[in-house]
Amino acid sequence: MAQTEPVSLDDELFREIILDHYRHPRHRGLLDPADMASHGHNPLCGDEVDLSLRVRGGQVEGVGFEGQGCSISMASTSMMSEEIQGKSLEQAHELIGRFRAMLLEGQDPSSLAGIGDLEALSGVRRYASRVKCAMLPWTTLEAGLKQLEGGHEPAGD
Amino acid sequence: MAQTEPVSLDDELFREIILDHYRHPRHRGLLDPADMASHGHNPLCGDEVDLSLRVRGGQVEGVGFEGQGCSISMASTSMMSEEIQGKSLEQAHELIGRFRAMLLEGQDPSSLAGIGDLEALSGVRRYASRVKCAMLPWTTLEAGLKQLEGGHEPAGD
Amino acid sequence: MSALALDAERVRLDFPILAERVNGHRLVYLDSAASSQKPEVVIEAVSDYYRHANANVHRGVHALGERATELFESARTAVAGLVSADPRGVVFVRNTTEGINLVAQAFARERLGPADRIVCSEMEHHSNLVPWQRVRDQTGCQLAYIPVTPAGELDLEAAEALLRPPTRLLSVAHVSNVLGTINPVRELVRMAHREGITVCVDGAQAVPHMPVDLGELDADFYAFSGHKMCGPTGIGVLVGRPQLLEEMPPFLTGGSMISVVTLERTTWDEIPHKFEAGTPDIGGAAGLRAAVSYLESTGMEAVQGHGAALSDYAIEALSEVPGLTRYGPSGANQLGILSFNLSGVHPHDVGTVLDRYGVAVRAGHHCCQPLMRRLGVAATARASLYLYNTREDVDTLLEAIGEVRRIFSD
Amino acid sequence: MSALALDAERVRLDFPILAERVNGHRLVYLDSAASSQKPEVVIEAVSDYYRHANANVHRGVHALGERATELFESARTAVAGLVSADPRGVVFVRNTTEGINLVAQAFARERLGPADRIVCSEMEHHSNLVPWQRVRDQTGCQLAYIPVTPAGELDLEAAEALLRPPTRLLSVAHVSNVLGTINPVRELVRMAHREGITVCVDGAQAVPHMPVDLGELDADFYAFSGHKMCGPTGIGVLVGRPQLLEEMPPFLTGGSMISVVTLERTTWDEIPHKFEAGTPDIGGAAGLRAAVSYLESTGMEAVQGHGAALSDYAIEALSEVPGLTRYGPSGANQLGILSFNLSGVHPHDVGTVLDRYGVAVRAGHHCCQPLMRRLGVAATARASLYLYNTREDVDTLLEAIGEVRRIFSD
Ligand SMILES: Cc1ncc(COP(=O)(O)O)c(C=O)c1O
Ligand SMILES: Cc1ncc(COP(=O)(O)O)c(C=O)c1O
Repeated sequence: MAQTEPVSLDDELFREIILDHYRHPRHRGLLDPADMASHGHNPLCGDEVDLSLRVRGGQVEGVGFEGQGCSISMASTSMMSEEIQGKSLEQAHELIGRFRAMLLEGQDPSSLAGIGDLEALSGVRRYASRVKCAMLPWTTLEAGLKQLEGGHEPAGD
Repeated sequence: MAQTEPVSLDDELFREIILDHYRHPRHRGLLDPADMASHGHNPLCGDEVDLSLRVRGGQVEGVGFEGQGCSISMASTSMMSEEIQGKSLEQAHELIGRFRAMLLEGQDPSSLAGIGDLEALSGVRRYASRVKCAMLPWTTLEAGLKQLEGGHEPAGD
Repeated sequence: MSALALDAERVRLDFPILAERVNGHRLVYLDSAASSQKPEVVIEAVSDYYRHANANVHRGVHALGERATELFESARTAVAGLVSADPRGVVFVRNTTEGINLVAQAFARERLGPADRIVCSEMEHHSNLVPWQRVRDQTGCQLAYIPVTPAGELDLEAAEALLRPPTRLLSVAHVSNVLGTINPVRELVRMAHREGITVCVDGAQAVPHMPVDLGELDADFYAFSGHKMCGPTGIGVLVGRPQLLEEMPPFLTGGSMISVVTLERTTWDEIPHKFEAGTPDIGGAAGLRAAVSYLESTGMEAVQGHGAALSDYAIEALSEVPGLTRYGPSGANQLGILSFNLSGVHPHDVGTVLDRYGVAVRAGHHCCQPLMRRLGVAATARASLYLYNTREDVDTLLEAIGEVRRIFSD
Repeated sequence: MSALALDAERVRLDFPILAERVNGHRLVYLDSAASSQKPEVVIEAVSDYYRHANANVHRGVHALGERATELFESARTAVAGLVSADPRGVVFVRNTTEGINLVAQAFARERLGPADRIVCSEMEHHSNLVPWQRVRDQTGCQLAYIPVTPAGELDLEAAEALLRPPTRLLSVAHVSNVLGTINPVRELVRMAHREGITVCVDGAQAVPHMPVDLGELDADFYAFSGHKMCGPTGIGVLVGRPQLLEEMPPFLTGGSMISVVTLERTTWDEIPHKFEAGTPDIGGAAGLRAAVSYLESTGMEAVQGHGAALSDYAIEALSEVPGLTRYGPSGANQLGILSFNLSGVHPHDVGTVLDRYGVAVRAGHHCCQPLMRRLGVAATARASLYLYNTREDVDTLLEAIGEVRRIFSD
C-alpha cells in the first residue's frame, strides 16, 4: 500500500536547465519542406508537439518543432532536438530507447550522462503523470521515423 | 450495521399449523366457470399461484386455487382461501390490508388473532425473502379483485 | 464575509487521509471535484459490511443474504431521502457517467430520430456530452449547445430559443466542474417542460455540495456519483421519473433484473430492479448510505454555507495574485470550484509545484475540452473546496502559488 | 479420497465473517457461488486505499493521484497475471454481467444481422443469456442453444453441429453455477475458431476456483466478477483480445475514455481505457488486487484441489440421504457446486431450515430458469464450496438436512 514518502521528489525538478530550455527553446519553428512531419498529442493534458526533420543519407540534417505544453514537454522537445541534430537515424533510435529506459524502466539516469542536458529530466520519473509529458516528443519522433522508414523500405519487405 | 442475533427466529416457523395447510391444502382445484381468475408469480423463487373466485352479490361464494411453491406460499394460499370463502369483497379487501400490515408494516400479529390460522404466518416477518412467499396469494387476490371490480363498475367511472 | 457555517477543523478529524503528509508537508487536498475524501464512518461502513453481512442480495434465504439485502435497500431509501426522490426511481449505477449513458441508450436512442434534437451546453463534462454525440450518430438526430457567456454562465436567451421544437431532450449540468457555476436548472426545466422536452441533469457537482430537492427541481432524470460526496468509488445514482423508467427498456440485462426467462423470451422485473443487472456494488451502497447520513448529520445547508464562505475568501485572495486569471463567476452563483491560470506557466507545472508543498489541485482540461476551447486555453489549474477545507488550506495554496511564480519568473 | 490440498481450518481464520454466529450457530457459509466471503487482507486493502491514497485516477498531477493511478493499474497487471492475459485487454467493469453486455452491445450488435446466428447453451446464467436475446431482438439474428445432457453436461455433438455457418458467435459458461460442470471450453474454442466463430466465455464460476490460462484457452472474450473470487463487490473484469477491442466502438462513453473532444466529434483513447468511461471503482480495484494476490499465494491448484476433494466428500455424503436428488456430474468434472432437492420439500423451505442451523445455502432458480425447466424443477437448493469450507461444514450441512427431513416428514 502507498506510504507517505518523508522526503519528496527531486527538488531540482525545475532546475535552471529545464527552465532554460522552456524559456529559450532550441530548434523552434517547423522546417518546410521536410522529409518527416509528425504530430504528437497527450489527450490527458492537451500538450501538443509538431516535429519536422530533414534527412539526408540516413543523417538528421535539420530539426524543427512547434508545440504548446508544460515546461517538461517543451524542454524535453528542445533537448531532444538538440541531441538528434546531425545524428544518424540509427543513433536517434538508440537515443529514444535510452531515454525511454531511463524514464519508464527505471534505468540509472547516468546512462544519459554527458548526452547534452537530457539527464536533467530524470527527476520526472517520480511523477507518472509527468513522464508522459517528457516522453511526448520522443514518441512523436518514433512514430515519425517509423513512417519515414516504412516509406523508404524497398517494397516487399 | 447488522449484528449477530443471539436468539433466532420463531422456532415455530414451521409449526404444525403451517405444515398442515401445506400438506393438506384447503380449496385446492380451480373453479370453472369462475368470475375472477388471477395468476401470481414470484420471479425470485418460481412460486406460482392461480386463484379463481365465484362471486354473487358482492359475496365470495367459491374459492379455488392451484399452485406450486414452498410451504409458506402454499399454506398462506390455503389459509387465505379458507378465510375469504363466504366473505364480502369489502371484507376481503380489509383482510388483505390487515395481512399486509402485519407482514410488511410490522403490525402486531394479534391483529389477526382469531382469524383462522393466519396468525401462524407471523413468524415469516423476520425473513424478508419469505415475506414475498407469504404475500403471493394476497397480491394475486388483490390484482384479481381490482380487475373484477374494474370490469363491473358502471362505465364512465 | 459571512461566518463559516461549520467547524472545518473538527470536520478534518473525521477524514483519516487528511493526516497524511505529502512531500514532507501537511496534505492540503483541493481536488474534491475530481473525487472527495471519505470520512472514517464511510470507510468503516464498507469494511463492516464485509465483516458482518456480506452476501449476494435479493436472492438469499439465509441470514447474511437478508442483512445484505436490507442494507442495500436501506441505502436506496437513504439516497432517496437526501434528494427528496421516490425510492422506486433510484437506480444504482457505477457513477454519473453510467447514469447518463443509461438515459442516452435506454431513453434517447429508443425514442429519437432524424427529426429530433438534443440540447446540452458548452460547459458540459465529457460524460454529459459524448453520450449524446453517440446518440446523435446512432439516431441521426441533431445536437445543439447552449453557449456559455464570458461570465461563465449559461446564455439563457439562447437556451430559451433552443428549448422548442424539434428539441426533445435537454441534458445539462447542475453545477459546472470547471467554473463552479450553479445553473438555473429549475428555470430550465420549466422552459423545457412547457415544450414537452424531457430534462436530464448532471448533478455530479451539485449533490455533494448543496441541498438538492428533486421534487422541486422536477427534472426527469438526475445523475450523481457517490465518490464525490464522501462515498466510495464504484457506486453512483440515476434518479428517474418512475413512469419514464417503467416505459423504458432495460439498459444492461442479465441476472436480477428479470421476471421470467425462457429460451425464447424474457420479461423484466419492476423498477428500479429492471435497471440493475448482475450483482450490484453492495459494499459501495453500504458506504454510500453512511456518506448520506454523514452529510445529513452535518447538514447540507451548512456544507453549502461553508463552501460559499471559503470560496469567497479564496476568490478574494486569488484576485490579488499578479498574472492570475480566474475563470467562472463569483458570489452566490459559485460553488467552491476555482479554475485559474498563471501567465507564462503551464497549469501542469503549477500542479507539480503545488504538489511539492502538499497542495493537491488538478491541472488539465477537467474532461471539458470544448469549454477549454471556449475559454481560449488548453488547460487550467483547478482548486476545489469541500467541507473539510479550511482558511489555512487556502492560505497554503496562496503561498504555494507564490512559489510557482518565483520559480517561473524570468 | 484424495487429501485436502490446503489447510482450510487455517484459511478460515483469514475471513473475519466466518467468526459470526447465525441464529445461535457457527456460520457455515455454503453460498460462495453467489458471492464469496473476503479475507481480512482484501477488506484492509480497500480501507487502506481510502485512508492513504484516495484520489481520482489518470488525471492528477498530485501525489495522491499518482498513488491511486499506480494502484489501479497495478490491479490490472495483477489480474492479467492471474489469468495469463495481456493487460491491454483487461477492462474493468462492474461484474460479469456488464462484461457480457459490453460484448453483446459493442461487438455483436455492431456486427451481426438477420443472416447470422449466436449460440449459447441451456445451462447459461441469465447474464449470459438475456443479453444475447436482446441482440437477437435488436439485430434480427438467430439464437440457438447447445442442449444439456441428462448427466448435466453440454451435448458436444450438438455443439459441433451448431458451430458452423451461420453461427458467428458462441457464448458459453466455463463452469455452470447450478451443476458445477466444467465445460470443455478449450475444445469448444477450437471447434468455433475452425469456422471463424468468435467465442465469449462466462468465467464467473471458473476464475475463483481453478487455474485459468487465457493464453491457452484462446477465447476472444472472457468475463468474471471480483466478488466471487474473494474480492469486493463493484468490480469485475472483461478480458478481450486486444485486436478486437481496438476494432470495436466504445460501450459507455464520457470522461477518461476519450482522446480529443470537440462539440462536433470525439476520438477515443487507447484500449483498455476506451472501455472505462467515468471514474472507475478504484477502491474495488485495490481490493481485487489484494484478492488476486491472496489467491495466488494460496495457489489456484491448491484451491481447486481442495474444492474437488471436499466436493467428492460431500457428494458421497449427499448420495446417502434418502429422497435426495442431486443435479450435476461427479468427479473431476465437478467444481464444488452441489444442487439438490429433497422429495416433498420446497428448496426455499430447505434453505430456511438450514439457516436456522447457521448453514447458508441458496434456494431458487439461481438465475437459470431455462436450466430449471430442463431439469424439470421449479428450483433447487444449492450448497457451493470454497477454500474456507471444511469437512466439518459439510457434516453440519448433512445434519441440518436431517432436520429438514424430520420437520417435513409426514
Ligand atoms: C455462471 C455465472 N455467470 C454470470 C454470473 C453473474 O455474475 P455477476 O452477478 O457478478 O454479474 C454468475 C453469478 O451470479 C454466474 O454464476
Ligand atoms: C459535472 C460532472 N459531470 C460528470 C462527471 C463524471 O463523474 P464520474 O466520473 O463519477 O462518472 C464529473 C466528474 O468527473 C463532473 O464533475
